[in-house]
Amino acid sequence: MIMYALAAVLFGVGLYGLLVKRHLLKKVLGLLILEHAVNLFLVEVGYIEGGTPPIRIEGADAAAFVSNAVDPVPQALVLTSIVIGLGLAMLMVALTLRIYERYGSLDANRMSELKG
Amino acid sequence: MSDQQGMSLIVRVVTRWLFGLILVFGLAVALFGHLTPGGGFAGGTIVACAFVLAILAFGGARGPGATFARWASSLDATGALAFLALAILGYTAGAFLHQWAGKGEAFTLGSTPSIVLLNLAILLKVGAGLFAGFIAVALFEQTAESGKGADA
Amino acid sequence: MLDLVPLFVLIPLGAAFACLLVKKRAPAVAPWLSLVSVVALLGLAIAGVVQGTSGAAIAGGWSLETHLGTSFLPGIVLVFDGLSAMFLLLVAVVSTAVLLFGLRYMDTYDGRPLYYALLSLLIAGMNGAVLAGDLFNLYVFIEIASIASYALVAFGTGGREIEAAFKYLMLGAVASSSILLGIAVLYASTGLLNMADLGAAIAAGQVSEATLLAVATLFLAGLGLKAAMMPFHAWLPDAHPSAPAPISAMLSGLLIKTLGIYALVRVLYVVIGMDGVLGGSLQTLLLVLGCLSMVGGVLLALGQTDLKRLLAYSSISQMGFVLVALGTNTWLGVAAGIYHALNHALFKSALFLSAGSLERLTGTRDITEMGGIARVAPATTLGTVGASLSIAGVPPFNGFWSKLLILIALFSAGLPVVGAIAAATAVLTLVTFVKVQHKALFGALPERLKDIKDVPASMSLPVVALALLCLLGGLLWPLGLQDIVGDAAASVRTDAKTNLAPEQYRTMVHSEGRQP
Amino acid sequence: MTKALSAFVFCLLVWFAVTWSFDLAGIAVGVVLAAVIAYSLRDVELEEVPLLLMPHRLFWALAYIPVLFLYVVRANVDVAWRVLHPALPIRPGIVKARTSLKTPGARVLLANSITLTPGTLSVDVDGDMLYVHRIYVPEDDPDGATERSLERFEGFLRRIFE
Repeated sequence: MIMYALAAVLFGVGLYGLLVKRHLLKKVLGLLILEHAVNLFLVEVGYIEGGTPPIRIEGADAAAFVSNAVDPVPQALVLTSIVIGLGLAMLMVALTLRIYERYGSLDANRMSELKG
Repeated sequence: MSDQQGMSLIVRVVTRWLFGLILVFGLAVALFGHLTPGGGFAGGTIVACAFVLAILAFGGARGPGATFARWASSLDATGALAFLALAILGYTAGAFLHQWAGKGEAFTLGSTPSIVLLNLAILLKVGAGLFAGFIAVALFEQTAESGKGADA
Repeated sequence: MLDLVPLFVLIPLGAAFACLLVKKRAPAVAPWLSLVSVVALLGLAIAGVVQGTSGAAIAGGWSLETHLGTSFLPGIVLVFDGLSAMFLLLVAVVSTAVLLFGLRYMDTYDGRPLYYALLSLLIAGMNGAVLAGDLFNLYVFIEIASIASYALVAFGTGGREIEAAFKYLMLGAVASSSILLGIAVLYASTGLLNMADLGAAIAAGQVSEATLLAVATLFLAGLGLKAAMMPFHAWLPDAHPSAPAPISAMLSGLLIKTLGIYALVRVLYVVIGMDGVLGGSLQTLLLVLGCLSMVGGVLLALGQTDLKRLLAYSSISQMGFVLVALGTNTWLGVAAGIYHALNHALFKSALFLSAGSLERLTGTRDITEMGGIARVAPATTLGTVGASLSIAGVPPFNGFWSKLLILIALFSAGLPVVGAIAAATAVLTLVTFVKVQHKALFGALPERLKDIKDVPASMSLPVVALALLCLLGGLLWPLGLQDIVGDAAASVRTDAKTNLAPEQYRTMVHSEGRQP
Repeated sequence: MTKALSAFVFCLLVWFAVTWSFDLAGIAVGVVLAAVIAYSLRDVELEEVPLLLMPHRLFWALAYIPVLFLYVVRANVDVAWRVLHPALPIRPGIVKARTSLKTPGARVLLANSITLTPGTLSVDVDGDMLYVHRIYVPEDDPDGATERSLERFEGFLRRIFE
């Protein structure tokens, strides 16, 4: 339960950074934290207290393996979602760099070309 | 980046020693991805790290990092196309992405050749893609370029 | 045919990476690579619609024998039914037009192979999202298309473009996280990802009402943002006009429909179930948000003088029409909504392309500075007028039929107030586009525009072709098109109580020998 | 050539250590990988002795490990004594020491050995000069004292690398 709370707290921290902070890099970091909060939640979904890794060792007992192994599906999902997050992060950093090149500042309030 | 001579002697010598180790480890993680934790993505990340280390240590003008930097973008696309080609080869065994290359002895490198090949394609894609992304961000290159790193 | 379904994703994906491969050595090949891939998609999609096949294709099919005695096929389930086929065809048609238009329009931009690569990636993502049979693949393909679209919005690399892309990216990423969270919650409570299995589990009451409410909220927020539903619309009027014109047409014409409307239809009707415990409140929510989008979008559009911005706001308004149609929860409503989404894709992409032509001709996007273009650019004008008549709902065009159907669906579902709002919005849309015509195309030609020539044929032809398709869609509607759209709608919703559509969907997916 | 061969052998050893796969496929893949990596390092101009191909140097390298361990333990005790002493007899500072070692590998290993030993930390290597931070710098002739204390490492390193 406490782990789920951790994911929720991280989600809140990310959302706070994204919405409240004016510095663009802080917004980017907020978004990354938010994404990883979701990833953390997904991992926890498949977690079994005291479970074994979902890798079958040669000659292991099949029934015990099935009941003890941690659910591998969320792990696969998280891996995919991390890859997506990576691409997103790269794009975000590249965009942030471009904004810095153009305005010499990363303050969201100085970006003035789009109003309304 | 090309005018830099790299970092101090200690970093260069240690990189010289470690580069092979990291690279072999990354490739092993990718090649044995069907048997142990790991796979193309994890291996590709490690391989990309090895090359990032090389380019930081030796500078952009020489060493394996510089060579790889020239080819990264093409290799990235090649890896993706190789994956798609392997997936299409699945049609020869019945359907898309089927296991066309047969099966070997269990728990060895050759137990499922098609997965090993797919892992290799992903390794190429992720390794080159990540490295290309690193270079793009480091060099302030075309912004839109890094958008392609997402589909690995 | 079903074996070939993965090709819908594979071909554009291959084209994208082939474009990257030739980026340095033979950049001139890239446009042809994408064009060939899109034409191939068009052929496949037409074949799919004509044959009327439906079923599930499983990519992978690595037969596994579990040690508990059952065998099952892990793999990516791609579902190809009437609704998917409809959207695949739409994606292929609009992308072909957009690519043709871009051949000459993109001349002024740098890094063109990259543009073709990203465009192909966008197409791959949209096709994948339309075909995905499980929620997680839906999410992955939504993300692929979204990331390609973020990069494309920033393609001009001007300050305005990059700001718009940054804003779009931030909001889009939060929406994606919300979708993923919804998937995670559903997985936590059922252990399933396949949409058909999930729908069965939810219909059987395996998920508590509170959980379902949370999931529905997360999906509505995430997919609603992708569909530019009114409280989540803030990114669209910045992002769509900032992209190069062909991309604006792609985003406004296709992206908000495949990622927004299509995904919303699948999730709400097949997974969560509009007849289930939450049906009533979801219906109300869709109607309220739809009305808000309709009215708000058109009022904001009325005040705009920037042509592309005006079109962007009008997209929000038209999405509102689709949402209220979906909110009726009847077969007629769904059919009308899907038909309107298809029509909107045709005329809105035509309008965005012609806005690109006008911008190229006059050097401005401000409609008050244009005027009399009809005299110097007849082909562009023809296409623009056709598309405008269609969006305004003038009788022989397809926009008329779909709006009429939406009104009929609303009134017959006992929602006269919503119907009245929709009718009023339709009138306001007419006013908006009459204003555009009046200011931009007709009236006095300003002195500085006396000498301009019409855009090259490769730019005016796609616009005219799309406008012609709008007319054709309207004329063919009574003569058979209604059956095809009706079938598409029937893949998620029928009115016959004995044979509910979501169950058909489940049967179809499960008939492939796949055990949940 | 010997340099490349050394890299090849090293990579192959790492490959077998990581994968522990001695069937035909495993060996073949390992050999190919090691060859490619050794080739890719060809234009990195660093003087280096093909350590793995010379048994006597390998012997000294292995012998160096316990010796270094001994020095590290001794230095640990020394630092612990200084920390626990009520008067806190520390006198930190950076000193400059000339090393007689010639090859880059030997210099780097020397610098790293110094860093590994508690109480001393190599800050930089510049040519044949080492900049070392010490926890207690002797008052008379600090550089000379440091150079003398380096000599105990240098003997081994010279046998390994030169």
